[in-house]
This record gives sequence, structure tokens and C-alpha cells, in this order.
Amino acid sequence: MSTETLSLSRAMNEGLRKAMENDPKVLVMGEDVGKLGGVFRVTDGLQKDFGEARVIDTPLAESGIVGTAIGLALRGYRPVCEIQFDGFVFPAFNQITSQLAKMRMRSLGTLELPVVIRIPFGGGIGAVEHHSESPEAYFTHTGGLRVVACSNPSDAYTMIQQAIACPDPVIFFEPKRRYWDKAPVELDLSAAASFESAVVAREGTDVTLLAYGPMVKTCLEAAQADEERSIEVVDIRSLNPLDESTVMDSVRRTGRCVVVHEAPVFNGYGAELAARITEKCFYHLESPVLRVGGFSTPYPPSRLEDHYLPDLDRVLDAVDRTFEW
Amino acid sequence: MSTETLSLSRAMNEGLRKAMENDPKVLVMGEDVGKLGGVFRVTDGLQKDFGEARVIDTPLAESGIVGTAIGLALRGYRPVCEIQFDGFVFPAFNQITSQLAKMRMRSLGTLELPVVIRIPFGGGIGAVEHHSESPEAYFTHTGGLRVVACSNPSDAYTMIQQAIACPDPVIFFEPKRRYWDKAPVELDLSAAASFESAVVAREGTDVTLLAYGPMVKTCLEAAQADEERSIEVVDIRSLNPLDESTVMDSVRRTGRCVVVHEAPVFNGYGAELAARITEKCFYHLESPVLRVGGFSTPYPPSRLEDHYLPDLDRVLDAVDRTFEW
Amino acid sequence: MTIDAARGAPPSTGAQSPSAPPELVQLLTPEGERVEHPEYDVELTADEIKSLYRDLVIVRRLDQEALALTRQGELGVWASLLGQEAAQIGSGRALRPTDMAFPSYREHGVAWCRDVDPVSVLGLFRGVNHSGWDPREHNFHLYTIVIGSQSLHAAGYAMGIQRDGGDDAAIVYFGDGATSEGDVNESFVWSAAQNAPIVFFCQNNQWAISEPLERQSRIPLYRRAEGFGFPGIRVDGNDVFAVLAVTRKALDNARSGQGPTLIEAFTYRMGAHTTTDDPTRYRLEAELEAWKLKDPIERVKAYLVKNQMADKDFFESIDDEAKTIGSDVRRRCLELPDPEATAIWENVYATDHSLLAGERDQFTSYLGSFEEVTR
Amino acid sequence: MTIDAARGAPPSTGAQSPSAPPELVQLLTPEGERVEHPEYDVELTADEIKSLYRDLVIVRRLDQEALALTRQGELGVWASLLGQEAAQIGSGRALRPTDMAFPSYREHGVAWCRDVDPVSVLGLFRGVNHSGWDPREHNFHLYTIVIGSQSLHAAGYAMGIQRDGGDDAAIVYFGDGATSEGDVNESFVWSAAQNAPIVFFCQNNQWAISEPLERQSRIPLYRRAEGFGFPGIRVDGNDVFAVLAVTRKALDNARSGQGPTLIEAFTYRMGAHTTTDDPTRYRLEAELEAWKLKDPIERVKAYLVKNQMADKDFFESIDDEAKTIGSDVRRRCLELPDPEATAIWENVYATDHSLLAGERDQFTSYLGSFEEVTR
Ligand SMILES: Cc1ncc(C[n+]2csc(CCOP(=O)(O)OP(=O)(O)O)c2C)c(N)n1
Ligand SMILES: Cc1ncc(C[n+]2csc(CCOP(=O)(O)OP(=O)(O)O)c2C)c(N)n1
Ligand SMILES: [Mg+2]
Ligand SMILES: [Mg+2]
Repeated sequence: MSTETLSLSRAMNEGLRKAMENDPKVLVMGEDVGKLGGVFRVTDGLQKDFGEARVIDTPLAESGIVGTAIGLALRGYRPVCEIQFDGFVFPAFNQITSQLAKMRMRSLGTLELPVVIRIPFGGGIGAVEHHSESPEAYFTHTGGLRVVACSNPSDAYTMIQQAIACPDPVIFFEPKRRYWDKAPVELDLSAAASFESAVVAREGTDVTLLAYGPMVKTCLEAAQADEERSIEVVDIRSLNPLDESTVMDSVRRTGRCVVVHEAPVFNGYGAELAARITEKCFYHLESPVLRVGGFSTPYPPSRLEDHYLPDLDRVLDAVDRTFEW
Repeated sequence: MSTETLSLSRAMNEGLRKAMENDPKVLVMGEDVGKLGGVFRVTDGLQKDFGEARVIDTPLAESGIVGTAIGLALRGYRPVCEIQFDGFVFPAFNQITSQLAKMRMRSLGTLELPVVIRIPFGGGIGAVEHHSESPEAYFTHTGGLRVVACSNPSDAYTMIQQAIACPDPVIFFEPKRRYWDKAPVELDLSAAASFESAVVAREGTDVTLLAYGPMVKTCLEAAQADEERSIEVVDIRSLNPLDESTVMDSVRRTGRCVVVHEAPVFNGYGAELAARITEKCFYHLESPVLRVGGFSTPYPPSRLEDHYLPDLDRVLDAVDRTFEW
Repeated sequence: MTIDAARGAPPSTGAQSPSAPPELVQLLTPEGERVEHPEYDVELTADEIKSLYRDLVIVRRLDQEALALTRQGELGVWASLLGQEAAQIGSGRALRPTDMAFPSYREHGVAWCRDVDPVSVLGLFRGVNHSGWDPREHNFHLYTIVIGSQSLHAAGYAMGIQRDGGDDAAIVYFGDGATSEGDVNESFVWSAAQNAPIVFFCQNNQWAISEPLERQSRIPLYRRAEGFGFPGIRVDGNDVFAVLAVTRKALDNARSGQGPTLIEAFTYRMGAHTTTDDPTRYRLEAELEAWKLKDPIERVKAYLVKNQMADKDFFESIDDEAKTIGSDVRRRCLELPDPEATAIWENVYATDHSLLAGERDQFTSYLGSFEEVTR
Repeated sequence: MTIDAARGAPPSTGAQSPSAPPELVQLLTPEGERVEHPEYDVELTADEIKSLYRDLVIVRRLDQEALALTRQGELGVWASLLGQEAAQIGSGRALRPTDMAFPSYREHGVAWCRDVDPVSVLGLFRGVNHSGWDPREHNFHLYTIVIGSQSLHAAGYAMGIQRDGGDDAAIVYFGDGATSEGDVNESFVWSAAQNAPIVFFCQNNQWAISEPLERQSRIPLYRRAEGFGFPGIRVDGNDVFAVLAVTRKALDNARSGQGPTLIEAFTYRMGAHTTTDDPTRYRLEAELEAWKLKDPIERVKAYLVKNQMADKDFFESIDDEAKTIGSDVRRRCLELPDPEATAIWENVYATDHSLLAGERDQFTSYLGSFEEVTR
């Protein structure tokens, strides 16, 4: 076992590098992923080491990125596409929903589509519009896709490799504002949990916080800050499929639950969690599952994002409310 | 007051015609909407009567349909776009989510985007793939859009006119398999309920069925067929914004609720209804809000759609279960 | 409201008509005369020509069988290839087995050339599956209904060929209407920038459902390619010789590192768009009559007769064979089993998926509850 | 894994280089010599030239001010127009007030021509709003960051002009990279088919962030238009006279019912893509040096001097004015107030929206709860 302290973006980079070393069919493609190494430097140095045929600076056309990745997969490759920012995945939406997600099923299982679509997502970095979106619910509602989000360097390193090894298409969300967070990373994957599993990131007994991606850290901080209650934090990690047993176990133990994400609450992923948990844990719940998230508006100008994004106070306010029912 | 018996598709046609007569800025655009009158004949005869400048057979390019409609709206027009089938709205997804939905807000309210996007949606007509989708949740999760669905000829006639008159962009879902259903239509709009309101389509006391579009009829039939229980059916009509008071009133009265839609259950619109109702009516609920819908898979080949789509039996099975808690 | 005439009323005042005059590559006239072309030619033995003739007759027959099955309620819908046989057989026969073809939804003739069992083509239209063949086995991809999407798959596949080495090529089929979609144009961008070994095969059948070509373009479609920096060529799509020659050349260019070519096969959709369409609402009988004279099969027959390459017996035997194949396909179509309900959850993911497993189990026990009642 | 060299290693073996040789319309050489062009010319008085010079200097100064503000943390990010002043001023000054312009995110020079207060251009970059001007008041649309989207808005707007009559025109700005997006190509399709009064103004500044033009196209971009059936033309984008002449002509053609034109303004992005970019990672200093010699401002200055149209005093007064405007903008930028939290829910819908009202009220009382504690 060997560990190394890495930033999340560096851990992504090491994970990609490992995957490329292990399998010559793995390709990296996207806008500016080559010499520049991507706008977040996640692909830094890969083109230099693996060449232009495997690390492809693509035309500026997202539908094309996903569409040609599908074609490459049909020819036996394992493309890892980078969508430069969350807000730019929408031109590729048709290729993702109608083609990538459905092709295996449409082919009666004869075709395999091991395509990973990496999306740096979420706000909190003071960016201009379209650079802070949280579009995960569009994908979790789309059968045929696996949807995961990493929250820390260790998972970034591990989960990207698991996603690339997966024979199904994976939408891989990266918590943009955590790219610079550092933590020790275990470089040996052999003991790693499956990327389909949720993990209890912090144990507690009074209330469960459910989160993924950037909000896991926020929830951990909230749990830490709360001196009165014992707060459990579950890192969902895999949004589809959902690791129901880990989630339900926790809620059944605590009897209270708050779901936290940056995406708008209305019809967001939290709605599914709340509905499912209520159905599965009806008699265990002391209060309804509450949701803390972005508002049902377009993402605001960055000077307002501190209001828009859930923070420690808003999370704890919701925790308070679960005790007031 | 004058009523006329019309099919749903004919009622749509009459509603469009009225809107075009009342306002010379109203345009109809889409693939095959001209001479052919649309594949469902919803625009039948409009080009003949209003000319090619107002009823536009567009290039085969959905992003272009919505993108140019935005431009036409910026020049003072009120375009009504037809997307030929639900499965073909995805190429326009970027224009809808990042441009149409956000432009008013981005312009600090100086720009108005009175664009209606009509989408015949849902299955049950034995069609080939991509012709039976229920993509509403993608739009209800997108702030800036109004999302409505009509379920009967009368609402089709009324709601399309209200949608066209609305200064905001409206995603207008039409229940494809109900196009041929006939009913009396009140032609005078003056007494019509706002298209933002839900309506109690059938009164009952034991359990509330919530539905919209094609599933309203299914729920009414289920309610009718159940001789043991008194089932209330609420036609949601407006998915965003949701008429919470009508919905919550009903559930508080009955204490039980089943949500029915054709779309996949996972992160579907029913998730939002279930989560919201549970939060607002926690102590009124005798059992969790149950959801009946499509499965979390791509839409199956049509020979399997009777299994995939909620029907009377599956709705009543869920009703049964709400009494077993 | 009127449109200022001087500004050009949309969409009628295109600078140049997109469909006329059809300056195109032709090697066989509608009357069955062989003509020379300075750049394109093809040497064909009598057997080869007869084989092409056989293909043309069989795929037309299969098409008629499918139409009949649809009328009888055995298929939900059918997209007829009537009139486009030469475009499909000519291009399909130009392919090598290891080349990869990406069809839209009307390429039943190409499917035939790729040895796809005609019955498996019917599955989609009968509603028993979304596709009935293994695309890898035939190097013939799934039908793609969402217009234009497959063009990018083909471009990506061709990029894969480049990375593998060797001299395969990819070909992608789409219609005149499809040229308006962003995806088709992006596939031009990608293929040109990557110099990918791909042939874009556009069957310009003059109509996109009810819309004539003028709604999509004001110049001939083959010229679109120039703007992206690769050659475009218009071929008589009803002339199987010319289509074969032009496609072969384009494929060879792709193989030898010269990148993409756009072929516009100028043809005509003789039938309705699909069996649910009513073309009398939007087009004139006269147009149809004019195109009947350019029939892709008649001209080969005339050529064979004129050159005494085939006699009445031959033509009859082909008709008989087509009939036999047709009846066989009809019989096997009726035997196509409806899928089991549990097929809904199959093949969606390669590996186990807890959500789907849960749904499937719940539904199975729900179905079981009826049996209990019945018992 | 290697790529078979014979098949053309992507993406280097384009048939023709997309950036060279730049055969383009030029009316003023980098040295400030006036040259003739058989098709394009422009008559300008000394005052007009001085006015153009003033524009160029001011917008460069404003750009520098914005860069400084960004370095000081007053703006979150800035997309510099350095090097592209002539392309923007030349085209912006060719517009009539009633023409409508659709910018991308770098057209601060065009904004200047449309009388948009430079401070309101900063709002987006400072994060206080998504746009600070009323697009209807200036006939200058919002900045559009999602590459290419605005091209369809412009096409639709131009279709609206057709329906209204009159002789307005629309112009849309996008970059070289943007030409790969489906939307831009669809806007070509639409505008051609509808014969819409529109000018596509592509500032080819040679780079899309780190990607050189070769990643997008293997032939010069202006030629893309041919494929769609309308004229494309390349102009020296650093020559304000030529840009003005070419844009004016294209707009006039649009006005008179001749439909769209694509103008490729051949220029260079002298700075980083934005202030968060580091161009040393991907491009060579030498390229920058070469383009410095083609500076768009120096050549006008040289011309004015050579022709004794302006003296030292004039140049100093312009510099002073630019400085004054710059400081004023800086001062007012710092004064831009942060929006109220409730602005999150404002202007999302035109009329009341129960969901948003509920969220706003809940949030307001949540914020209020802190005040209670503080009191
Ligand atoms: C993205 C998308 N939009 C709309 C449709 C509906 N549709 C099916 S076929 C067709 C016309 C296609 O015309 P063309 O490309 O010329 O092909 P053809 O049918 O003539 O072979 C349309 C609009 C679709 N299948 N996909
Ligand atoms: C749809 C989309 N994809 C990606 C981006 C990220 N991005 C911003 S600018 C840019 C490059 C644009 O290049 P070009 O069109 O040449 O314009 P320039 O910046 O050079 O003016 C990219 C990839 C975006 N804004 N929108
Ligand atoms: Mg066609
Ligand atoms: Mg550029």
C-alpha cells in the first residue's frame, strides 16, 4: 500500500494516467485537453506522454465529442471525454440521452459503450454564467447511464479508473471547487470500494445528511460544527444506481434526513432521494426528509452565489427544522 | 357560451387558429407544419389561411427551430414551435435550457421570450423508438420555463391560447395518444381557469391520484373501476409552477396519494410531487406517496409498452398498497 | 402581415435551385444506354450486372412484402425504399466486408448487401425489438431514427480505423433533410479536421416527409462538402453502375489517406415517407410520373436485354427467387415472437444494476399476483 | 498505439492549410499605405479616419483598464480584445443604429460602437449581473458565452426583419472555434434557405483557447459559406478600413434581399484567452512578435501622420481622452453595487411564480433569523 498527498485535480490526472497505461484502448478527448492540459489541468502532460492519437484536442463541438466517442467505442476504444464546464454539456444532450444511454439496449446487448463523460460541475468559484451548473438530475433520470460524483482526491483517483473500466457509459461529475483540495490518496486500488457504493463519511446517530460531490465537504463541516447533535454524513458517490442499503440503513438508524446538493431543489436529485427514502423508511422517519439546494432559478451572478449555494448555516438550519416537526 | 365537440388534435388546431387571428405576431413553425399540417394534423390548414410567412416549414434542425424562435421573439414575434415527437426535442436542449429559459433573467428583465414549444409526448400508440418519450422532468427542473400538459380537448383549446398569451417561455406537452379523443369544448375563454391551476377532475375521499397529460384518463378510469374506494383525481395541468394548494388540499383530505406518469419513476416528476407533498402534509399522510410510472430503462419496443406504461391495474395496485401500510 | 418581396420571401427565393439542373455522374441512362464518364467508370462482367439486377429486384420485392405486412397490421410502420434501390445496392456493393456502414432507417437495401437477414430488419417496425441484428457481425450498425446522429458515430468510428491502421473505411447514410442537422455538419467538421476515412452518402430523394429540398438548401447538396474542404459529388442515384463507381472511388480515396467525400445520390422517394404518411397532401402526381421513367431497375433490365446478357428465363427466375425470399420473410415475420416482459430490463446495463433489478422483481411479482387470482 | 501515417495522422494532414496563405481584402497595409481593391473600397474623410482612430485607441484603453481591474480582483475574469480592435470597430461602425448585433463575449469594441456604457459591459465579469445593458435600447444583444448559440438568434431575428419589411440587417459575431459548433452551421442552413438579411462576422483570431485553427478546419473558414450557397470573404481583420468596407457591402447586400454573407476577419488574439489562461503553454512567442507588426492601431496612426491628417496634439488628446474615459470606467466599476439577495428570484419569469415566491419568502425569513440573533 502506498499513499501520496494529492490535490483532487492531480488525483484525477494520476487516475487517468494509470488507466491509459493499463489499457492502450483508453483515449482522452475534449477541448484543450492536449498541450494546455485542460482548463483545470486534469489532463496535464497526458498528450506529451501518450501522443496526439490518444489525447485528442477536439473541434469545438460537444455533440461531436460525444458522438465521435460513441463511434470510437464501437471500434473498440474506451474514450474519456472532457466537457470543459457543466454548462456546455447541453449541446451533447441528444447524443447522450438518445444514443449513448440507449445503444446497448437497442442492440440487444451486442454493443458495448464504455464511454466516460467527465464533467467539472457546481459553483463556488466566482465564475461567469454557464460555468457553475449542476446538471446531474438530467442524467440520473436517463436510463442506461451510470452517474457518479467524486468528492475527494482519493475517490477521484479510484472512481475514474473504475468508471473507465466499466463497460457501461458513465457520467462522471467532478466537484470543480474542490479541485485544489488535497488529501492522501491510496494508489493501490485493490482494496477500494466499488464506485457503485455509498459510504458513510462520518458516523452519527441523530440525523443523516446525504450529499455528493462538492457538498460532502460542506456537510462534514456542518456536522463538525454542530455541538448539540450527532450528525451522520453519507457520501452518495453513485447517483444511479443508488446504493439504497447504505442510505436506508443510515436513515433508519437516525430517523431524520436532510439531502444537500447545489442543483435546484425542484425536481432535483434530492427529490428522488426524499421520495424513495420516505417510501422505504416511512415508519422510521420522525420528520419529512428535507432538501437543501439551489433555488429554482437560473444560476445567479457570482456575487450572489454564496446565497444560492447551500452552506454550513443553511444545512444546519434544515437540521434544526427536522427536529421541530 | 358556445361549445363544440372536438378531438384533442382538432381542439389544438382551433386554439392555434384563434391565437393567430387575435395576434398577427403569432407564428407557427416546425417540421412539416405547412402543407402537411403536421404529422398529427394539429396545424392543418393554418398555412393555407395565414400564409407561409406565419406558418413556417422549417429546415430539419431542432436546435435551429428553438434558436430562431428565440431570435423571432427578440424581434417582437410570438413563435409557437412544434417538435415533431418527444424524442426529437433533445437536439434543441441546449437552446432551451441555456438560452430560452435564462434569457429574461440574464437581461435583467429587459427581454421577453414568449415562445411556446409544443411537444406531443408519451407512448401507447405502437410507435418505433424515440416516438414515445416523456421528457417533462428535464424541463420542470429547469428554472425559467413554464411547463404544462393538457389532458383533454377542452384544456387543449384553452391552455394553448393561454400559453401563447403568456410572456414567458412555455413547454407545452400534448398527450399524443389522446389526440383522437373527443369531448365538448367551450369556445369562449372568458371563464376558463388559469393554465397555472390544477383541477380536481373527479372528487373522492379515500385517496388522491395525481396525474397530467395522458395519465389523467387512465386515472379517471381507474377511479371509476374501483368500487370499494372513493378515489379523487387531480389533473396537475401545470407542472411548473405547481398549483400546490389544490394538490395539498386534496392530499390532506384523503391522507393517501399515488402519483402517476409515463416517464421513468427514477427522478421523474413524481419524485418532486412525492417529496413536496411529504414535506407539506407529513402528519396527514397515512402511507407514503407512491409512484406509478415507466421503468428506469429506455422506452421498450412497442410490443412491450403495455407492460411499461401505467395502466388501470397498476394504478389500482398502487392504491391497494397505500391501504396496506 | 406580408413579407417585403424585395427582401426575398422565405423560403422561395434561393439564389440557385438546389435540385436543378442535375449535373451528375451517370453511366447508364434511363433507357439503358451505357455512357462514358471522364473520371468515373466501372468494368462489370455480365454476371456481376446480373447479380446487381438480382439485388435490385429482391430488395424491391422485400419492400413490397413489408408494405403488405404493414397494411395487414403485422408491422406498425414501414419506411419504403421504393425508387432508391440503385442508390442502396450500388453503394452497398461497393463496400468491402470489413468496411463499416452506418444506416439511417431506410437502408433495407444496404442491409441486404451486408447479409443482414431481412426478417431481422422487420423487428424494429414490428415493435418486437429496436434492432434485430448484431452490428459487429455484419459491419452494419443499428438503424438510427434520430436524424443525423449516426453521422458522428461514423466519424468517430473512422477515427478508430485511423488509430488501428489498415485500410478499412466507414460509410454513413442520411437523407437530404438530414443535411440541416447540426450533427451532420459537425461530422463534416470532424472528418475534415481529422482527415478521417469516411464516405458521406446522402440519398437526396427530394423530400423530407412533406418538405421539398428547397426548405433545406438553396444550392445542390453535394456542394456542401466544398465548404468543409473535401470533395462532394452528385451521382445519378437511380443508376446502379454510377453509384457503384462513385462510391468505390470515394472509399478508395478514404482508404488511401485522402479523407472524406460527400456523395449526393440524386434519387426520388417513390412512395410515402412511411406508411403513416399521405403524400397527396403535399406533392403532385406529375412529379412521380416523371420519376417513374427513371426507374433504377428498368434501366438495368433494358441494358441486359439490349446486350443480350440475359433472357426471359433469367428475369423470370429472379422474379421467382424474389417471390420465394419474400414469402419466406413474410412467414418468418409472423413467427417473430413477442418479447417477454422482463426484456424491458435486459441489456440496459452490461452488469447488474440494483435499481433495475428491483423494478424487475417488483413487476414480476406484480404480474404473479394476477396468476394467483386466476388460479 | 500509432496512427498509420499513410491514413493521415489526425489532425495534421489537412489538404490545405486553413490559415495560410491569407488571401484577403486589405485597404491599408501594416505600414499605413493605402491600397486599392477592385471590389471593395471606402471613401473616408480625415475626420472619419480620426474618429475611427479614436475608437480604436479608446477600446484598447478600456481593455487595459479591465485587465488591470481583473488583476486587482475587481473583476472575476476578462476576455481581452487586444489585437482585434479593427475587426470590431470596422464592423461596428458599418452598422446602422437600427441594425441588430449579436455578440459573443469578446466584442467590447462593438459594444462601444453601439453606445453601450463600458461599465455595464463589466457587470458580467465582475459577477454583479449576467448583462448590464438593455439590448433593445442599443440594438446590441446580450453577450453569449455558450459558443455559437447566438448565431441562431441572429438568424431568427433576421427572419423577423423579413417579416416586418424595411431594410434593417442583423450581424452576428463568433470566433474561429465556434465554426465547429452545430448551431453555427444550422444558422448557415437557416439563413441560406430563408435568404435572411444577416451578416456572419467571424473573428478568426487563430486560436480557440489553446487550439489552433487546424483543429477546426483544413481550409480557410470564409470558404465554409460556399457550401451553404452564399458568399464568404476574408478580410484583413487588423485593417479597419477594409473591415468597414467589407462589412458595409455585406450589410447592404443583406438589406437589398441578397441574403447572408460570411466575413472572416483574419486577426490575432494578442493576449491570453481570458485572464485565467496561460498561453505560454501552447503557443510560441515568435507568432506574437510577427503579429505585433500588423497592429491595427499603428497602421492608422502611420496613415494619419503620412497624410498629415493629424499631429502630435491630436494623438495626445486622444490618449488623454482615452485615459479619462478609462479612469471614469474604473471608478464607476468599483462603485457597482452588489445585488440584493432577492435578485436571485427577480426577472426569472415575467409574472408571479408561486414556487419562486415561496423560495424567496422562505429565504428572506431565514436571513431574518440571523438578524434576530444579532439583535
Ligand atoms: C431529430 C429528428 N427530428 C425529426 C424527426 C422526424 N422525421 C423522421 S424522418 C424525417 C424526414 C427525414 O428526411 P430525409 O433526411 O430527407 O430522409 P428520408 O426520410 O427522405 O429518407 C423527419 C423530420 C426525426 N426522426 N429525428
Ligand atoms: C458550448 C461551449 N463549449 C465550450 C466553451 C468553453 N470555451 C469558451 S471560449 C472557447 C474557445 C472559443 O474560441 P473561438 O470561437 O475561436 O473564440 P475566441 O475565444 O477566440 O474569441 C471555449 C472552448 C463554451 N463557452 N461554450
Ligand atoms: Mg429525403
Ligand atoms: Mg478564436
